[in-house]
Amino acid sequence: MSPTIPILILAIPLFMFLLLGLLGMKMSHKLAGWLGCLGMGTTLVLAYCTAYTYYFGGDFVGANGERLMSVVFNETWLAFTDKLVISMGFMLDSISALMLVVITTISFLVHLYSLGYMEGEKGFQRYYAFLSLFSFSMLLLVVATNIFQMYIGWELVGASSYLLIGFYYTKHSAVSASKKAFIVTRFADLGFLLGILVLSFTTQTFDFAELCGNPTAQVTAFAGKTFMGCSLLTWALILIFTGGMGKSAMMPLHIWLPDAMEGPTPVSALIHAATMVVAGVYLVARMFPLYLWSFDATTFIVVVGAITAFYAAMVACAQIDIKRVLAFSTISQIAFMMVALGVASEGEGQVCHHGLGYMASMFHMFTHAMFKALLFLGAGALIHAVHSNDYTAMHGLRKFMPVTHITFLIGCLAIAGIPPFSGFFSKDEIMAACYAWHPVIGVWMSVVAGLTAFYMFRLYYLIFWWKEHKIEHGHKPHEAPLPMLIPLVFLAAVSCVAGFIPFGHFVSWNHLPYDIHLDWTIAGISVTIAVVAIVIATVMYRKENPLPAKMKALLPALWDWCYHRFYWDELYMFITHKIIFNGICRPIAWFDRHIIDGTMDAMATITNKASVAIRGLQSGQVQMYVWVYLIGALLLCGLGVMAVIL
Amino acid sequence: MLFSNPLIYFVVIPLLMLAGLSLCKNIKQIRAVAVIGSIGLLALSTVLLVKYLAMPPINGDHQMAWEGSWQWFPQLNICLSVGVDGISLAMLLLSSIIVFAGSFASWTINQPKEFFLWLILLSTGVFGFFISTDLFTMFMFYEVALIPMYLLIGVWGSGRKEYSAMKLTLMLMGGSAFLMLGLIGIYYNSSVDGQHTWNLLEIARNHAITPEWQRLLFPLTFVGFGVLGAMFPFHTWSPDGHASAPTAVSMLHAGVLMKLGGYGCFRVAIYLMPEAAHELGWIFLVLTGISVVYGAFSACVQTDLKYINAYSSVSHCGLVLFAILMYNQTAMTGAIMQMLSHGLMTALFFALIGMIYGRTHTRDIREMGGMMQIMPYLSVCYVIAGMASLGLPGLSGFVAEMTIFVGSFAHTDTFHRVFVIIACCSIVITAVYILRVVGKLLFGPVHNEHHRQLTDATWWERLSTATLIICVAAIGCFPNFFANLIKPTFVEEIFKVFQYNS
Amino acid sequence: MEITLIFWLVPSLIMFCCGVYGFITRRNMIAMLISLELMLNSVDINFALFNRYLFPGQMEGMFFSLFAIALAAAETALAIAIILNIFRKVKNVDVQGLDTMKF
Amino acid sequence: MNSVGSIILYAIVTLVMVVCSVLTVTTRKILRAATYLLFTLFGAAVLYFMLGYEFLGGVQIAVYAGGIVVLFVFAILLTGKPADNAERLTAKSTFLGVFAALAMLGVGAWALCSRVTRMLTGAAMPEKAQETVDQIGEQLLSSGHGGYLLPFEAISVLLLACIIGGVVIARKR
Repeated sequence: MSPTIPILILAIPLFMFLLLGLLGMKMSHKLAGWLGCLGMGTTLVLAYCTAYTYYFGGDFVGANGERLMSVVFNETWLAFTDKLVISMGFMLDSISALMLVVITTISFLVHLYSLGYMEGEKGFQRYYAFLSLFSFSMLLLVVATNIFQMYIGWELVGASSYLLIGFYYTKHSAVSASKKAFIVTRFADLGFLLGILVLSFTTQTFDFAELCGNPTAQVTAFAGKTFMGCSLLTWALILIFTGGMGKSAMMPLHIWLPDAMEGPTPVSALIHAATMVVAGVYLVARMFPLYLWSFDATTFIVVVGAITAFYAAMVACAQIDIKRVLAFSTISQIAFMMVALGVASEGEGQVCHHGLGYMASMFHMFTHAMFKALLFLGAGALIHAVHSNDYTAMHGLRKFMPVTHITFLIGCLAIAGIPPFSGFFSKDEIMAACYAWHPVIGVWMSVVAGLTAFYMFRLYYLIFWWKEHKIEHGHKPHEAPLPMLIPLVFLAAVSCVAGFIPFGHFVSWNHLPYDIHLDWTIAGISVTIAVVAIVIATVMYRKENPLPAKMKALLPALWDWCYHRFYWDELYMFITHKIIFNGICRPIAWFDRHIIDGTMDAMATITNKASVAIRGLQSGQVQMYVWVYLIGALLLCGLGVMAVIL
Repeated sequence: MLFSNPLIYFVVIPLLMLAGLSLCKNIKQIRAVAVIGSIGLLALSTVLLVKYLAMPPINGDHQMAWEGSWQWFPQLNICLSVGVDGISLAMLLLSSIIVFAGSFASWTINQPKEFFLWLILLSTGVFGFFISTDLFTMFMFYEVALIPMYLLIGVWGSGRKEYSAMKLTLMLMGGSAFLMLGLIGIYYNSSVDGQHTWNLLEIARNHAITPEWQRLLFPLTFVGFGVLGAMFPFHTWSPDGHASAPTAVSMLHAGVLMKLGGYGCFRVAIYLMPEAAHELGWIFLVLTGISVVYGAFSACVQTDLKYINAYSSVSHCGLVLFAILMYNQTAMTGAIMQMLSHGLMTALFFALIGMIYGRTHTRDIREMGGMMQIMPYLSVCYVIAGMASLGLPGLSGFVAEMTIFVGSFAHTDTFHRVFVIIACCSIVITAVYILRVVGKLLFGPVHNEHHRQLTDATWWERLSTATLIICVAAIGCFPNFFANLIKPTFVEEIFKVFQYNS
Repeated sequence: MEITLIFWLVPSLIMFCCGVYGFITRRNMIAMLISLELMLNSVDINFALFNRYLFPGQMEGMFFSLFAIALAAAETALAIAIILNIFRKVKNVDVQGLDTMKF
Repeated sequence: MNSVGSIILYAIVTLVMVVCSVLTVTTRKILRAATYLLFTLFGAAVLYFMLGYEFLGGVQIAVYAGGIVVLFVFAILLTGKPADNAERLTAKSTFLGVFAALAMLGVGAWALCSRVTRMLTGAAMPEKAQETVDQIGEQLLSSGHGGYLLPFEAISVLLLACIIGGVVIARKR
């Protein structure tokens, strides 16, 4: 494959960023917006071409029918040593092609959607510039040929996420949310970096082709190396996973994601639902051949994922800000993907249940991107209509916004796992993989799936049903403009049909095509649970009734903890402010000012004092000097006498 | 011939500028002299860089180029010896860029004639230092660079300027007292046959300093240069000094002068005394490791913009010395890259802080806010500088830090690697204090309504900052060019050290 | 009776001691200067004497005295200029009160 | 053996010198002190004549007696009322002064005594051809052995500096 198109895929968004960033202020809003859309549209077309060529072109199928990993181009960017080289390249394989499609699709839709949603906002051009920067960084991340390129993309998406969350920079909450997002993910990136250091130090390579193409050789390089009772490989992989935990908002590094909803809603759809937050999943999937060799690491992933999934689902049940509900739902769904990846491994290089989890995870990543983007964009349309994030301000909007209503419902059904919507298929594969790995995890995840259906329909009813508010001064909620509706309808359509894609043919852990078989027992259980959950939600929230209040009264503590997100934010505040800020930074600053600097000043003071003391001898009185002179002369004479006498 | 050596012009041009300045009558002429001179220096260093890269490497390595030596005090073998390799060239380029940007940053200074006289004298010292290969001449230029700082801060500074100027000068002088001892010690141990020499390259070739002497002289030289490199616990001149210094002086001081410390540690302490560096390196590793984290933590709670940046410099410069002490090629390349990177971005920071201070007349972040709405250009530049500082890929900080970390982690000793992990933590803390400042200073609502009347950057300020940003981005986007420029020249030098490493 | 060196040296010594006494006890700057002249003069005398008695073939002592006289003249002129200046400032020539120039 | 005349002359000169110097430092009237100084200086000049250093004696009279003392007198007249008595010395300062003088005297006397035999037995003033002004001038301006050109020039520069210094310092602003 010629490198022209791949280079263009990366270059166009970067160019758009520079163009809009440097000259955007001179352009009109319309021009900037359409330029952004045009750039992203071109990228979309090119990415689709590339993905099509990859999956259907036939050039990338190996002798056994497996899909090949192909490095389209790879240029040295920075050579540390002969072996440790950071290259900038473009790697095409089944998951990166998939991600190309997902990223460009969602990104283009968001570009389009923003034309309507962001209309008239101050800094419209800047917004498009940042979107382009984000698209570039995310594409750079997914097509990385080596782990350091991925890290670079990783940092860049973090920065663009920072800029976009803080888009409304005059708002305190947005500024602190962006800061929080950046710092938390930075902390996670530290783990990632250390993981890279350990990994590259041992294997002497950054290259994915070498790391994942030949995992046994790398595992041999790690053989026998342990650190604090755990093998070094496990350490490296867990550290790398830490990076993924940060970006993908796993417990306990999830706290930034709900706050990140301060950003404009399309941004939440793009970055904090569909693309960037699944980077952690992508990372683990990318390194999957290595993760297969460390059962400890994959177990760690499963445990973290399972806890996060449950936690986020619980919390989502008690939020009133619709974007936060969606954010927690995102956390929970990403945790699903993580668990799925974890349960695909059985350690020692063996996969569990034909590596179904890997495929399922990628499948869910794909479907989730679509329906979660749909939900977020729907939420955006609602917010656009009522100018508030709280469902308390909404109620009964189905009459005013029919399109949004239907598409949102489709999204809810998809995420709840009701056939034939896409979520059903992907989630079912995950369930099958979980049950195959360990029944406990299977049951656990089923419960989480039930919770998911419950909170989504709670949200749905609270927004669209109930009795509408009185309309004041003609502020009638209105349906969104066309540029916003097109993405909604498109994504809804995709969410309806995406489940029927034979996904196993495109993505599997060993790149061999694989046929998906629905396990009807598990599917039946899942659907039943989902339906029951929806029914409960319907009973409780279909109309305004005292049931929710009763439930709340029944378990006040639980509700409180869920409402306050289990006080994680408070804990973090305590750690950062009380311990790190007041316990470390301030004492250090004090120490520096008073001890270190004090020592220096004390030396100066002593010198000064001493010189003042000596200066007193120079009284300026001539007669005094004469006396001193005389005494000196006498002493000298005395010495002379002594010398003569002795 | 003296004047046929192009390196001499790094000293001659500033001297000509001094002469030109003394003839100037008004501010226009002064600006013209400063701008023309700094463009001349910039052009000279660029041309030399291009020529250097075009030179055919000998045995696969680039050698010292344009070597020359003229005796000026025969009784003590003191020569004006010059010669550059990739590292010194990179430093010269850095210095000329910062002098160029600094001239524009001090476009409207009071008493411009005197100011530029001292500033250019200072840069004479800096350039002289980087081209010298004779220890004594090097030391002489080092002193030339230090002294004008006192007046520049004392006269044109702000805040507690007398105190800061005195403190800075005295501490650096204290450092150079150590250094002087160390250098004299090196001189008297420089050769086996009693023919002492000050020439760096000869001393390295002779390799005659016995390990016992090295153990004595290495700490002296390392601390001597380390004071200028803001090594813990000799860093306290930096916050006060930078806080009081005028913009261009802060830029030049943090951007170039602090690099003299790192460069000296590398060129003199490590290069000439590898055995002692290997033996005693751990002490300084601990100190520099502390600098890295300590500076970052201190920066988190400062409220004065310049203090924040000064502590951040302590942290970043600590990383330079830290990497030097790892004595392996990648880490040392990283150290030099970090010098370049830190030089540029800290100069950018100080330039911006100076410009903001010039408008708001306060540097306290608690008294400012929402600058993004008032002066968007400066604010965007500040964000870029901040991003460079916290190591965003595509800007210089990232490549330098990563090179250091990857290189340092390759050290075989666990003790060293544990310290690398500790140093890595600084990237998080850096993010904390940078974002704290950016959040408080630039974002949020406008804190003081009077600030709404303030204007955005003027053309000279734009030129000054844009130059620096372009350089920061250039290093960040094409790091391999710089890495190769720096790297080959000290492969052979390092190999000597390597023997002690394995 | 022979007038040997010692006969001259003793009065010179007395003169010097008078100078010391005057210099220490007097507080008027001009008086101190006068005492100083006494001391200087006694030293001059000694130079000339030693030259004449011990090294008659040379003239070093005499020249020394000659230069010392020239120096004394210069010094006195300058000192008096300073005294006058101080007097103009503080209307006093008392050394005790003159510590404004200290430090 | 000195002639009686010269012994008498010696007695007079020493007497004048000693008495006048004592009076110089003890009198309470400053103008008198200057006058006594003048006599002391004359005594010294006579001494130089007796030693055969006529030129030196001449210089002593011209510069010291003629120049310096006149300067003193001017200064005295300019700075105060010459008739005023200086305040009485306190016992303490007298004691200190006397102590210092005696200490000096002791030191000097000890120095003399330690060489006393040589001083006493030393030959009388050797007879020698008188130094002519020619010789003095030649030596003063020669740069060879025993030449004093350098100190001469130094002194002249110093005097010049003094003149300028004196003018600058005493100048009215």
